[in-house]
Amino acid sequence: MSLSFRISLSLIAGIFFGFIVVVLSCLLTATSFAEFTGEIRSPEIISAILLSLETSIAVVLLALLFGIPAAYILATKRFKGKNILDTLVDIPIVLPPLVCGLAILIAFGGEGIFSRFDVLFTVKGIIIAQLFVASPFLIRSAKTAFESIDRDVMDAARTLGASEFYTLTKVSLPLARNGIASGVVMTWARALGEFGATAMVAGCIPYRTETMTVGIYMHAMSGDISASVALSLILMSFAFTTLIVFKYLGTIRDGNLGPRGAAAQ
Amino acid sequence: MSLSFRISLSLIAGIFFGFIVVVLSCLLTATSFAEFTGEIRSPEIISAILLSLETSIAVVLLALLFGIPAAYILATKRFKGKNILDTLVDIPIVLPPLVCGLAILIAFGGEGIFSRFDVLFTVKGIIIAQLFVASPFLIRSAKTAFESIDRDVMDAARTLGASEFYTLTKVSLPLARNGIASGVVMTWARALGEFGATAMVAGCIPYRTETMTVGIYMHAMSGDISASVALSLILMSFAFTTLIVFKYLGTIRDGNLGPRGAAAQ
Amino acid sequence: MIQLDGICKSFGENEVLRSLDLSAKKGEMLVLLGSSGCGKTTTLSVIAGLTKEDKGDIYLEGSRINDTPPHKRGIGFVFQNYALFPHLNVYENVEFGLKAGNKRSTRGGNKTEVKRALELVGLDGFEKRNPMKLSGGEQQRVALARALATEPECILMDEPLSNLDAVVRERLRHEIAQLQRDIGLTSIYVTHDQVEAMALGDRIAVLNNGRIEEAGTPEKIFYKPEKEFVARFIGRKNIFAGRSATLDEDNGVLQISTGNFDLTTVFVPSSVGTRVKACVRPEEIILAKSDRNTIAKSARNEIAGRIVNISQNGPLMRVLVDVGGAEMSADITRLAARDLGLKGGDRVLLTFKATSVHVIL
Amino acid sequence: MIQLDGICKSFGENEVLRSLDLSAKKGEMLVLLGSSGCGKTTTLSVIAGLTKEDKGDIYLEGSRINDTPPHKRGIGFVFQNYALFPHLNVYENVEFGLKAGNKRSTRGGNKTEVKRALELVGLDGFEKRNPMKLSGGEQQRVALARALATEPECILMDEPLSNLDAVVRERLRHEIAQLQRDIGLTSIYVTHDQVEAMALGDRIAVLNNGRIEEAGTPEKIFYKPEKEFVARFIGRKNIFAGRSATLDEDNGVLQISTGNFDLTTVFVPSSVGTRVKACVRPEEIILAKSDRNTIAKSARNEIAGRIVNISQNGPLMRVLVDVGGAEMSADITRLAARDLGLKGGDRVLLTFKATSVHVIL
Repeated sequence: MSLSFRISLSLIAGIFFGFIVVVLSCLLTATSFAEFTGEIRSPEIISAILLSLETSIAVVLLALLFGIPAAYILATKRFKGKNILDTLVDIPIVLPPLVCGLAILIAFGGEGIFSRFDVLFTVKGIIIAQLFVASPFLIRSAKTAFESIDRDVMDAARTLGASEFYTLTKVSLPLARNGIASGVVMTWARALGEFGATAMVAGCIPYRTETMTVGIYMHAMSGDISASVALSLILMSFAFTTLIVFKYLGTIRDGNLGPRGAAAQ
Repeated sequence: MSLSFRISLSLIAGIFFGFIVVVLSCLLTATSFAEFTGEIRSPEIISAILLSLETSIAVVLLALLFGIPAAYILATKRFKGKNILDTLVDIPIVLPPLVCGLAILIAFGGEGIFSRFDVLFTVKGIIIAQLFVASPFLIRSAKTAFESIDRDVMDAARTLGASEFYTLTKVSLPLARNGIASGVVMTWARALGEFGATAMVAGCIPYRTETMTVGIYMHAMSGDISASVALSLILMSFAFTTLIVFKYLGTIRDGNLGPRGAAAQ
Repeated sequence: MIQLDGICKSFGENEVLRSLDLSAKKGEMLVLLGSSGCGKTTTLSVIAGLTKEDKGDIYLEGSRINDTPPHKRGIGFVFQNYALFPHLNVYENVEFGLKAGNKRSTRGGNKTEVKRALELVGLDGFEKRNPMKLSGGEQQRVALARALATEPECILMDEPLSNLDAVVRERLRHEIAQLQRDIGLTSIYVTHDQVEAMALGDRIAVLNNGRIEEAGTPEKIFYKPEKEFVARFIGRKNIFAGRSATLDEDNGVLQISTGNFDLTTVFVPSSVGTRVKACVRPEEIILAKSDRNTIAKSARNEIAGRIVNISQNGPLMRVLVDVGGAEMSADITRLAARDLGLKGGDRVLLTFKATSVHVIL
Repeated sequence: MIQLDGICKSFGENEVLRSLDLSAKKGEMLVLLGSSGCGKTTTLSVIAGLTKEDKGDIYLEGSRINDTPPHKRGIGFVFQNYALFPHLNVYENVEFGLKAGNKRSTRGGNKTEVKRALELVGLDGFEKRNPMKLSGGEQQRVALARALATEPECILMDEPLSNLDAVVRERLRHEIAQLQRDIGLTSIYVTHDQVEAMALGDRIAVLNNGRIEEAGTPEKIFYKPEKEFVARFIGRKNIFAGRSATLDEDNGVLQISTGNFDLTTVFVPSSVGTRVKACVRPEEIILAKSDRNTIAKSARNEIAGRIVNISQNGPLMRVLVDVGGAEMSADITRLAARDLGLKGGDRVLLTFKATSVHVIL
């Protein structure tokens, strides 16, 4: 091993990782335990946390409702225009959330085609914005999981007398469960952390449309750093939980429970 | 095929896809060609576009500088704490950008440990915020690409007299190029679309720290929808380009140029 | 009874089935024999409704089932890769079809059916096992039990033995033949293996390029093929009819007496007097010149005969030998043929190992 | 010269090398023979510096190289899976080591070296080809040329032939033996195949459980093993020394005359009079009782002899036969042994096909 090469490599990577760690730990040192517990007892903070949980859970449920059929169709059917739909799913992933937010704003605004629905500056608006930005992650993950099921196994179910719906619920969904679960986790994390589209569509109205991320921004802008930090720390703990669940699901999927493990036998 | 099952499935997926298409196309109908060309000639819009390109390109270059060594080390070395570093890379992916922004704000703020660097409300701040949020995508993609190179091929280079550095530049990097390229595209798209962290760290100062996303937000909030729409359409065209490049690289990687194709021979 | 009339199917540019006609009588085992890519699997897939035909009609017991969805056709399917449900145990795998069929399952009422199906394939007691942890042969037995448990009108088998090793393949082949005859289930069995086709088929249909070239009894297909393609595809492979004479499970040996000579082979479960066929690959036979007519007490499978004909067979020479009235082919190298100075009418000795005799029950 | 002293290496809990001592003399071909998982590959990897040993010393031409990085050891390596650079053509693959070695490449100065290396392995003219599009045998030749072009002090080969089919494997084996002798390159060759070990090794070291069980000339290892493990691992496999008597490339036949009898085998490139060894697997021999002493004009590889001993060998019986002073083992079924009524002293005839004779040059 060329020592200087290894050292310079480690140094560059070390600076990078060190920077991430130091910056993130600034959040921890920016508050005291007393201040933190004080902040999270404030009614506005509690309201923001509840609103975030409420909307993000609604988003996950809606994403499951719409996303699972979409993923199943994309994974198992052949039809014209499938490639276009496939690309459509990826658009919200590469499109900046703010652009999505603006599009929703216009669509539901005074002259938009959905103007009769009253969603702007409401909780409904938050949910639509988050759904738009976060649901593609669930669809992608579920689609990959459906695709990796051995086609013959689904065919076997059909020849055994199972309708397509029965096959979906008793074979495809159980075999895709880990992929769907990681999609849910990813979508939930996304919805929870969404800011641009939410702020655009629902504005920043305390107690009414103030999610945790909106709260962080508002309080930071108005100089109330300790409230921002408290909300950030809670979001951070959610993120860590997400990561751990995610890695755990990855382990299971690589193990012998999933369809790939089965196919390898 | 049970007809009612297929119909309800297609209906649900159709509503979802239809909604995405309709909402996004609202952006197109919200402006006229004349209005659009007028807007993109305004000096503030031009300044925002240039600033976004400038910062996002700087982010890509910095991500390459720091990310390639990090990805290479994570992919090829064994050392204690590797799992922790691996998780560290994923944190900015699941952590809301606003939280990252707040952490940077505190770290570089008046009482922060990096307070002597003058980055808040400057272009440097934008770059740091975007780098923080976007670089993990490059690292993840490059790491996967390095990992999929046959270990024996790198070992063969070593026994032929190539130093580790020579092997990296002449074997590993060429073989990982598609993975790195998709990472670059993803990171660039992310940096370009970043809003929360940027706004937090660099504020929204016209001509100075107004990136395209910040511009969309500011103009939309101040009621100047046509400027927002113009910026959004430009970002959207970038996103579509990104998607097409991404899909193309995916095709190449599945073909016979990449390391997997080689291993299959 | 299954009948296909003028089935056509293309995948993109690729015409896989070109107006295929086929019928399997009630209770019959029809073997579809063909090389890979000839459309065998697509044919089964169309019958089961898993692939939609482009043209043509499919009849099951006289009624047209083109528009019946696969789960209502009542046709069992056994896959080459077993296709078991990896998230269910053996019991649940076998029970799946019973539950899927009746909309509401009678509480605990499936137990007897599952047990009977597992007994049929000799896997009684495997109920709680994870199917992915079983051997290939056991997995295919579970798949068979799973298909039989639904009591299908007929069963389709798509090269069910080709992923198994030789010994298991042979044993399971005998079991499938036995089972099919006992139940009297209309079956279509797809294979590329002539020995399997010969052993299993009541009738054999040879598939070529998306069409049936010729169909008939194994005897007709193997001894009197009408089409040149079939004759070439089958070759002439030293197939002899006989009866199992003595069995010796302990010593792993089975004696077969054909009309003309006796053959020794490795043990195959059957009973004395069972009609069997045996085949010997020409390239596994050693040929020597000999003046002796019969051999006192020597190696097993040593047969004396007289050369009928010598012809080129690729890089080798094929020597056709008359052995006690039957004909046997042996392949030897060109140099060996020259050195032995073989010519028509020469007396020769054919020798081969017991393991070179492939039994067809 | 390569020398290993007390090399230990564990991966986690798994002790792969347990104080391994080994030396290969200058210009010698040392074969490391062992079953999978015995530490063969790890040994090579440690010598090349690709794996860091936990303990022990490695010497190359007398100097300790433990701390020399792999690219400065000057040790060539040939991998089982070829490990060619998929993004470079054949020329660039072979040139890689030349460029990597000298920091600045002399403009166009590598052409002759690359050409010479490709000529050595018979791939002259393949320069512009994509290595991934070549056959396995050609790919391994490119890998060999690539390693030889750097003119290494010694070369390590890790089962280089095990991914190739039988015919290519045999041919490439002869070429490697030839090349190694011509260049006089110190080589360590890892294999699990006894025929390969016998054919290639100046010396053979048998590896077991991370240690060398026994090392010595092929003759010593195969005929007079000291350790029981080696005796059992090698078995007694009908190895006979002889000279190639007549070659017939057109007819694909090679005659070998041992002191005791002649053998016929498939053609192997050599010249008349070359010392060779030949081995016949006991399970490929047919055994018959015979009163004849010599055989007039009959099948090739028909050898008369007298039974020396009969013993159990798993499910089979092993019959040891004295054939013109040498001993040959044949495995037959228990029933065959009983039916033939074999006993010590009986005269028997051993028959086997030319393809059952494996030549070792």
